Amino acid sequence: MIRLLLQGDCWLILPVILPLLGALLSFLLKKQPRLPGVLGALVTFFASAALAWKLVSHGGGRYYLGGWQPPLGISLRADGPAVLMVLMTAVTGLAVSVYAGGYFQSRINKRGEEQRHLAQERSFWPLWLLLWAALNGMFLSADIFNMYVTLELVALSSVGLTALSGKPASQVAAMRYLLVSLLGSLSFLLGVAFLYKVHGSLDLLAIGAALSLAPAVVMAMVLISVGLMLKTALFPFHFWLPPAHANALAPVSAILSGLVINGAWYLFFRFWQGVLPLVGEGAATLLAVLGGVAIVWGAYQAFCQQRLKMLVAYSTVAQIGYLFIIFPLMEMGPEQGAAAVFYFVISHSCAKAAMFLAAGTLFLQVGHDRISDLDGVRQVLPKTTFAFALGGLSLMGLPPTGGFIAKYMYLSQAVSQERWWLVAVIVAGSCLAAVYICRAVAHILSPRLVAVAGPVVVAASMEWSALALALVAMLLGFVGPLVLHLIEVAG
Amino acid sequence: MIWHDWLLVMILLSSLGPGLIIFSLAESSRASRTTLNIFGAVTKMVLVLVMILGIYRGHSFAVHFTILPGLELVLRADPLSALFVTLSSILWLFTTLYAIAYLEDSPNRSHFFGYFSLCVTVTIGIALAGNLLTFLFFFEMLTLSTYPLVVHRGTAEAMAAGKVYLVYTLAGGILLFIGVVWLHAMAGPVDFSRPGLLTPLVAGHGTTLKIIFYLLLAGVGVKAALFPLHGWLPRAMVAPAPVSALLHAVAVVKAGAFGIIRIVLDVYGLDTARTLGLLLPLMLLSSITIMYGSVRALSQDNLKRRLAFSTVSQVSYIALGISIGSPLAIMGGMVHLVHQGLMKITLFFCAGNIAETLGIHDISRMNGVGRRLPVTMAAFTLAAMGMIGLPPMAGFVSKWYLGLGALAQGQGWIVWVLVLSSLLNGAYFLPILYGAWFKEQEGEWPADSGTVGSLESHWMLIVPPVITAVVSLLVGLLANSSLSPLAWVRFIVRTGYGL
Amino acid sequence: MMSHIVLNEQLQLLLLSLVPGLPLVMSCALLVKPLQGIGMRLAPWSALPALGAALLLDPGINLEVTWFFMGGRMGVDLLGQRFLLLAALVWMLSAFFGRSYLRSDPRRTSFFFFYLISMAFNFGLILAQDMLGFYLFFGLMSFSAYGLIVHTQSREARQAGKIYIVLVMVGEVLLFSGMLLMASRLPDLELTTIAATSPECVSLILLFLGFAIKAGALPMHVWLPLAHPVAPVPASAVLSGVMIKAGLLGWLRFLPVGPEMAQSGWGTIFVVMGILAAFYGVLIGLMQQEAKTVLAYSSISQMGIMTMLVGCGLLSPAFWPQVNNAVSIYALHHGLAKAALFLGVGLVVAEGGRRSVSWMMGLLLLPSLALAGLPFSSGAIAKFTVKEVVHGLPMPWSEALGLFMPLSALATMLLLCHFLKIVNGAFPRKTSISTGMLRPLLVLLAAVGGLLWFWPQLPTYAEHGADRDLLWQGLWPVLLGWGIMVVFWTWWPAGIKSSTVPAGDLLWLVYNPHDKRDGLFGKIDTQEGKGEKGIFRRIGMWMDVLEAGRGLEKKLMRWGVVGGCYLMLCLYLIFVILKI
Amino acid sequence: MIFSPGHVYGLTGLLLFIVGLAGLILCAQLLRKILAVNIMASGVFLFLVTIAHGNGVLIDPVPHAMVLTGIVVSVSSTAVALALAGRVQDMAHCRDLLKKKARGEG
Repeated sequence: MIRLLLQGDCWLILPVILPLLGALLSFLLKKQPRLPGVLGALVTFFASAALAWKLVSHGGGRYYLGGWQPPLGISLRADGPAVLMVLMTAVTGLAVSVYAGGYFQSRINKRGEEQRHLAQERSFWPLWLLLWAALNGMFLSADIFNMYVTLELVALSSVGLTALSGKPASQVAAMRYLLVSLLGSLSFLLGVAFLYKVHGSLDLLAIGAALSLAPAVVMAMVLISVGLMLKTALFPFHFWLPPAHANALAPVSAILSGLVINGAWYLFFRFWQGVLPLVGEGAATLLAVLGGVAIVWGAYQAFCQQRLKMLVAYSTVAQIGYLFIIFPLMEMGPEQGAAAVFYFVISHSCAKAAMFLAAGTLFLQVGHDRISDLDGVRQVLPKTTFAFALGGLSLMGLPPTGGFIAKYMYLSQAVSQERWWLVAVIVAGSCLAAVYICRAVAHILSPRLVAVAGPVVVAASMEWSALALALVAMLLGFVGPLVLHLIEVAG
Repeated sequence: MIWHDWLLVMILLSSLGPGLIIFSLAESSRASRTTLNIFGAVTKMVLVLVMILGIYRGHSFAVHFTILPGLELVLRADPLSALFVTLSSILWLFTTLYAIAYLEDSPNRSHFFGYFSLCVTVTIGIALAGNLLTFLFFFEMLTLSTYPLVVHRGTAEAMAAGKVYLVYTLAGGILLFIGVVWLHAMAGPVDFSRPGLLTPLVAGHGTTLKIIFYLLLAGVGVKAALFPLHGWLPRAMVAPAPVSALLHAVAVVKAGAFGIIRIVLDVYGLDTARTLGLLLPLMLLSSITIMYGSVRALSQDNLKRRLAFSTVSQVSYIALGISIGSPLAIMGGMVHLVHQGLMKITLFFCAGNIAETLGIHDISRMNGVGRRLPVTMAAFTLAAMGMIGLPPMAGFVSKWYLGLGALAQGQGWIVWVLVLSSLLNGAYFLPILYGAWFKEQEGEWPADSGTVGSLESHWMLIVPPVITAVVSLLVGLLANSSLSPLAWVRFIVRTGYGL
Repeated sequence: MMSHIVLNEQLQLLLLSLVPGLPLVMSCALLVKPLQGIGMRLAPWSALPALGAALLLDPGINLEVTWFFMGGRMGVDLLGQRFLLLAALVWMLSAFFGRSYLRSDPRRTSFFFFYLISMAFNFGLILAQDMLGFYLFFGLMSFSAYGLIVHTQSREARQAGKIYIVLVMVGEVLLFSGMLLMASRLPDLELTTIAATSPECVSLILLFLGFAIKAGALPMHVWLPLAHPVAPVPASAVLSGVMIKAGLLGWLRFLPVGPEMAQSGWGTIFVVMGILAAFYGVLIGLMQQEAKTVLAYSSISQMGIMTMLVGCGLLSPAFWPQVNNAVSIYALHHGLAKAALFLGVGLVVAEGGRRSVSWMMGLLLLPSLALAGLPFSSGAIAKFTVKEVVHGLPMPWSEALGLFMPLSALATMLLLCHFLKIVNGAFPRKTSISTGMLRPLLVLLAAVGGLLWFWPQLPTYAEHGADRDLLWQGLWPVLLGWGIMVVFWTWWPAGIKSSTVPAGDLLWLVYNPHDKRDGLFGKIDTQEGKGEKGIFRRIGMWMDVLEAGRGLEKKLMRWGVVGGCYLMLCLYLIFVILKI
Repeated sequence: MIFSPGHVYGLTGLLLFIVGLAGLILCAQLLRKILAVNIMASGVFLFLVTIAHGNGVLIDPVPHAMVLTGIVVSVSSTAVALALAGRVQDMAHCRDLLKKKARGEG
C-alpha cells in the first residue's frame, strides 16, 4: 500500500479523498463534529503539502480514478498551477478550520442559543470539507465535465454554508447566490456540450491543442466565459457577492472570498490560457476593461460601506478585477503573466481570508461591525487587529507582503509592454485600496480609549489563526522563487 | 568571514527583535520594556561601530536575498549608508531615552515603543539598502510603521493629521513604485554600487529617464518635504514630541533626503543627471522650498509647527547640495543630513520639555521660560543658533560648504538663497530666544509639573537634548578633526564617488 | 612691543591659548552655582593672559589648530598686538569697574557671563589668523554682546537690542556671503593669502558693509547711539572702546591692498565716508541731551577718522604699513579715552556728589581733551601719526585731508564740550565714592596720558612734540572749540531742543525704535484655519458623490440588469472573438 | 441546409435554454425562477443527448453519462433551491406579519 502510494500518482487523489472522508466522518459523528473536521483539515493539509513536494521533486502527473481511462473515466492531472491552488487552499483551509473550531466554541459559550450554534457547527464541518474536496477536485480535474460537476458541488456547498448563519439577509443572499451559480454552471455546461460536439473530447489539454474558431467553439467559449464570470463575480456580475460574503458566518466568509472565488477564476484562466493566442487582443482587452472597472467600482463601493464585513466583501469585488486585467499582458509574456496572476491569487487568498477572519473575530467580540464604532478595539484584540492591518497591507500592495510582489510583477509587465492605461489602473487600484483600507484600519487601530465590550470572549485560536494567515500573506513577500518554481512545473 | 554577512542583518534585528517582544508585553511591565529598549539601542550602536570600523578598514558587507528571479533584496554597507546608520542609531538611543520619560504615564506605551523600534529598523533598512528595490521596500514600510506613531494621541486632530500623512506618503510611495518598476524594466536591477548603469541609455531613452527621475523624486520628495509635497509635515507635529523628533531628525524626512542623495548619486550618477538636465530643476525646487519653509515658519505661533516649517526649509539644504553637484556642495549637503538631525532633534526635545513640564505650546506664552528651564533653553539656544547657521555651530559648516560648492559650480545665486534663509531663520528663531531669556514671565505657567529635586524636570528629559545640543556644537567646533561627520563625508565623497 | 621677559615657545603657545580660554572657562564657572562667588571675584583677572600676550609674545608666533572648527591658526602679529593690548586693558579695567558698579544688581552674574564670553571672543577675533576663525569669533562676539545691551531689560534696552540684533544678523550674512565669495577663489583661508589676492567687487562690497555695521560707519551706525546709552556703563565702555574696533580690524585684515585697489574707487569711498561720518557724528551729537548718547556719536565721528585713514591706505598702497601703524595707534588712543569717558560718566552718575564735582570733572576733562588732540596727550600722538600719513598722500588728498584734520579736531572739541556740560548738569546727590570704581578709572586715565609715550613711534613725536607749529596745531582747535561753546552757552543757555533729531537719527526714517510691539514682524497667526475649512467643504462634496454611487450599485443588483449584461457580454464576446 | 431530427432536437434544447434564461431573469417569484433554471437544465440535457446521437450511426455513450450526472446535480440543486426558497418565503411572511402588527398597533 505504502509502496503504491510512493510510486504511483495516487498522491493526486488524496487531497480530494481525505476531506471527503472527513466530511463523512463529521457528518456521522453528530455529537463531536469538530474533531473529525479539524483532523480532516489537518490531514488534507499534509496531503496537499505532500503533493506539492512530490510535484517539485518528481514533476507533474496524471491519475485515472479506479484505473478507468478517459473518456468515461475520471482523470486527475497535476501541474504547477493546479498544485499551487491546492496548496493555497490547504493553507487557508487549515487556518480557517482552526479558526472555525474556536469560533463555534466561543459562540456556543457565549449566548443562550446553544442549540442553534451546535446545529450550525454540525452542518458546517461536513459542508466545508465537502467544499474543500470539491475545490481540490476542480483544481486537479483534467476533463471539463468533471470541472462542471465540481463547480456545482462547490456552488451547492457554498450556498449551504452561506445560508448557515440563519439571518434573513443571509437566506436571501444564499438564494440569489444559488440562482446565479446555477445560471453560471448551466452556461458552462452548455459550453462544454458545444466543445464536445466539435472535438469529441473532454480533455482540456486535448481540446486546447485542437482549438479552432468554428462557430460552435466560439459559442462554447462565450458561454463558458460568461458563466465563469458570473461565478467569479466579475463586474458587472458582482452583485450577488457582497451580501453573500458579508452576511455569512465568519469562517464561511473567509472561505467564500478566499477560496471559492479563486476556484471559478482558475477554470476561467485555464480556458483562456489556451484560447488567448487564438482570439486576439480585443477579447483580452474587454476582460481587462471589465477588470479595471471592477477595481475602481469595488474600491469605491468598499469606501462607501459602513460595515466592516461589507467593506471587505467589496474589496473582494475590487481585487477580482486584478485577476482579469492580466489577460492583455499575457499575450506578450504568457509565463510572466501567469506567474504574476497566480502570485496575486495566493497572496490575495491568504490576505483576504485573514481579513475576514479578523473581521469575524471583531464582530463576535464587539457584537457589531460598524466601522465608526470600532475605535479602540485594538486594546482588546491586538493580534486580530494586527492581522487585519497586515492583510490590508497585502491588498494595498505594500512591502513586505505577497501583494507587493504580485503588484510588482504586474507593474513591471505593464511597464515593459508599455500598456500605460493598465499601469494607471493598477496604480489607481492600489491607491483606492489604500483609501478604503486605511479608513477601516484607522478606526480599528485608533489609539483612542473607547470602552469596547469588556472581557475577551473570543477563543485564542481565532486570534492566532487569523494572525498566522496574515503572516503567511506577509511571508509570501519573501518566498517568491519557491512559488515561481512551483508554478513552472509542467503537467 | 561569515559574521561579515550577518552583521547587517543583526543590525536590523537588534531593533526589530526588541520591538516585536515589546508589542507583546503588558502595559504595566515598564522595567522590562525599558530594559529591552535600551538593550536594543545599545546593541545596535555597538554593531554599527563594528560595521564602521570594518568599512574603514576596507571590508565590504553585503547580504543578498532573492525575492523573485531577477529581483533581489540587497543590504550593503557603504560609507554613505554608514553615515545615515550611525546618525539614526545614535539619535534613536537618545530619542528612546527621552520617550521613556516623556510618555511616563500615558497609555499604550507597549504599542508606542513597538512601532518605535519598528520604525528605526526600517530606517536602518533604508540606509543599508543596496539597490533601488530594497530602498523602495523599506521606504514603503517606513510609512506604515510611522503612521501609528503620528496618530498615537488618538485625538481628532491627530487622526486628521494621520490621514493627511498617509495620503501624502502613500501617494508618494506609489509614484516611487512606478518609477522603480519602470527603471527596472528598462535597465534591469538598479544596484547602488554600479552608478554608471544608466549612462548607455541616455542617448536612446533620455525623455523616459527624465520622467522616471521625476517620478522617483516625487516619491522621495514627499518624505523629504520638498515644496509642493510638504503639506503633511506641519500637520504631523500633533504627534508626541519624541515622535516629532523621530520624524524630523531620524527617520522619515531624513529617509526622503537620503533617497534624493541615492537617486542622484547612485542611481543616475552625477554625470548622467547633469547630461539629462535634472539637476537644475532640483536645485530650483530645493531653493524654493528653503525659502518657502522659512517664510511660513515666521508666522507660526505654535512652537512645534514653527519647527516643522523650519524642517521643511532645512532639509532642502541636503537636496540643494546634491543638486549643485560639485564635490564641496555634495559634502555640504551630506553633512547637513547629520547636522540638521542633531539640531532639529534637540529643538524638538526642548519643545517637548517645555510642553511636558510647563504645558506651553505657543511661542507667545514662552516669555521667561529661560529662567524656569535654563538647561533646556540653553540647549534650544545652541540648536537654534546652529539652524541659523552661526559659527561654530554645525549648521554653519554645512552652509559654508554649500556656498563654496555653489560658487565652484558657477551657481552664485545659491549664496543669496543661503543668505536669505539664514536671515529668515534668524527672524523666526531669535524672537523665541529673546522671549525666553530676556522677557519677564507673564502669569502662571499653564501646567507646571514642578521641579524634580534640584533639576528643572525629569533627568531623562534633560539629558538627551543637552547631549544632542553639545554634540551639534562639537561637530561644528571640531569639524576639521578626523572624527567629525565632515571628515566622514569627505571620505565618502572621495572614496565613494571619486570626486 | 619690546618684550623684556623672554618666554620659550611652549609657554608662549600656552599663553596664547589661555587668552580666549581663560575667560571662557571663567564664564562657564559662572554658570555653576557653587563656583559663582569665586567666578565673580576672578572675572576681571581673566583678561590677564591677554595683557600678558600683548606685552610678552613675539609677533609672528602661531598656534596651528587643525582640528578646531574648519581648521585654523591663532597668532599674534604687529597689528593684532596693539589691538590686543587695547582690548585687554579696556576689558580688564571695565570689568573691575563693573564689579563695583553692579554690586547691588541681582542679575550681575548673568551680566558677567555675557561680559566674559564677549571678552573671550573679542580676544579670539584679534588672535585669529585665518578667515573663518575671524568670522567665527566676530559673530560670536556680536551675539554675546546682545546680552550686555539688553541687560537692564528696560523697554529702551529691548528696542535697542532689537535693532542691534537685526543689524548683527544682517552683518553676519553679509560677511558670510562675502567671505564665501572670497574663499571660493582662494587656495587657503590664511589672512596672508587674502591680503595678496586681487580684489573682486561683489565680495568687497559685502565685506565692507558687513564690517561697516560693526564699525558704526555711516549709515549703518544707527544701532550705536541706541545701544550704548542703554547698556550698563562697563558694557558701553567695551562696546565703544573695543568692540566697534573689530569692524575696523576686519577692514584691515580683509581688504586686499595693491595697485588694483588703488585704481578702483574704494579709497575715495572710504575717505569720503570717513569725513562725512566725522562731521555728521558731531552734528547729530550736538543735538543730544544725554551724556552717553553724545559719547556714542563721538565714537561715530572718531570712527570716521579711522575710516578715512583706511581709505588713505587704499589710495596709496605704498603707505599701507604706515596706515596700519597709524590706525592701530589711533584706535588704541580712542579706545582708551572713550572707555575712560564712559567709566567716568558711570562714576559720576552712580556715585557723584556735589562736593567732589570739580575734581571729578577733571577726571573727565583729561580724556576729552585727549580726544580733541591736546598736545602731549595720547590724542596728540595719534593725530601726529595720522598727519604723517596724510602728508605722504598724492597731491589733492594731502591738501584736503590736511585741512580736514584740524577741522575734525575742532568738531570733536565742540562735541566734548557739549558732553561735559551735560555731565556737569546731571550730578545726583550722593556722597560716597567707591574706590572699586575709582581705581580702574584712574589706571585708565594713566594709560591715556602715559601709555603712548612708551610707544616705539614716540621718538618721532618727541622730536617734534615741542615744535611751535605742532603745538599750535594741536592747541588752536581746542581753544577755538572751547571759545565757540562758551559763546554759544551764553547766547543759548537752554541749548538745542532734544527733539530736533532723536538718537538713532536715520533709523527714524524707516522704523520707529520706540515701537511698543515686541515681535519683529508684526502680527503672528495663532491659527491657520482657512485651508482646512476648504478641505472639509470638499469632503462634503465627495459625500454627495458617494450617495449617487450607492444608488447606482442598487440598480446593478436587479436581475433585469444582470440579464441584460449577460446577453450583451455574450454578444460582445462573440464579436470580439470573431474580430468582426 | 436540411433539418435533420438531430438539428431539431438541438435547436429545441437551445431554445429551452433561452426560455429558461428569460424566465430566470424576468420572473419575480422565486419558485418560477427555480423552475426556469430547471428548464434551462433540461435544454442543456436535450442538447447533450442530441450530440450523443451525432450523425446517427454511432451512439456516443459519454454524453449520456454526462446527462445522467447532470440530472443528479440538477435534482440536488433544485432540492437545495426549494429548501432555501421555503425559508426565504417563511421569513418574508414573518416580516409581513410583523409589519402589519406594527402598523396595527401604530
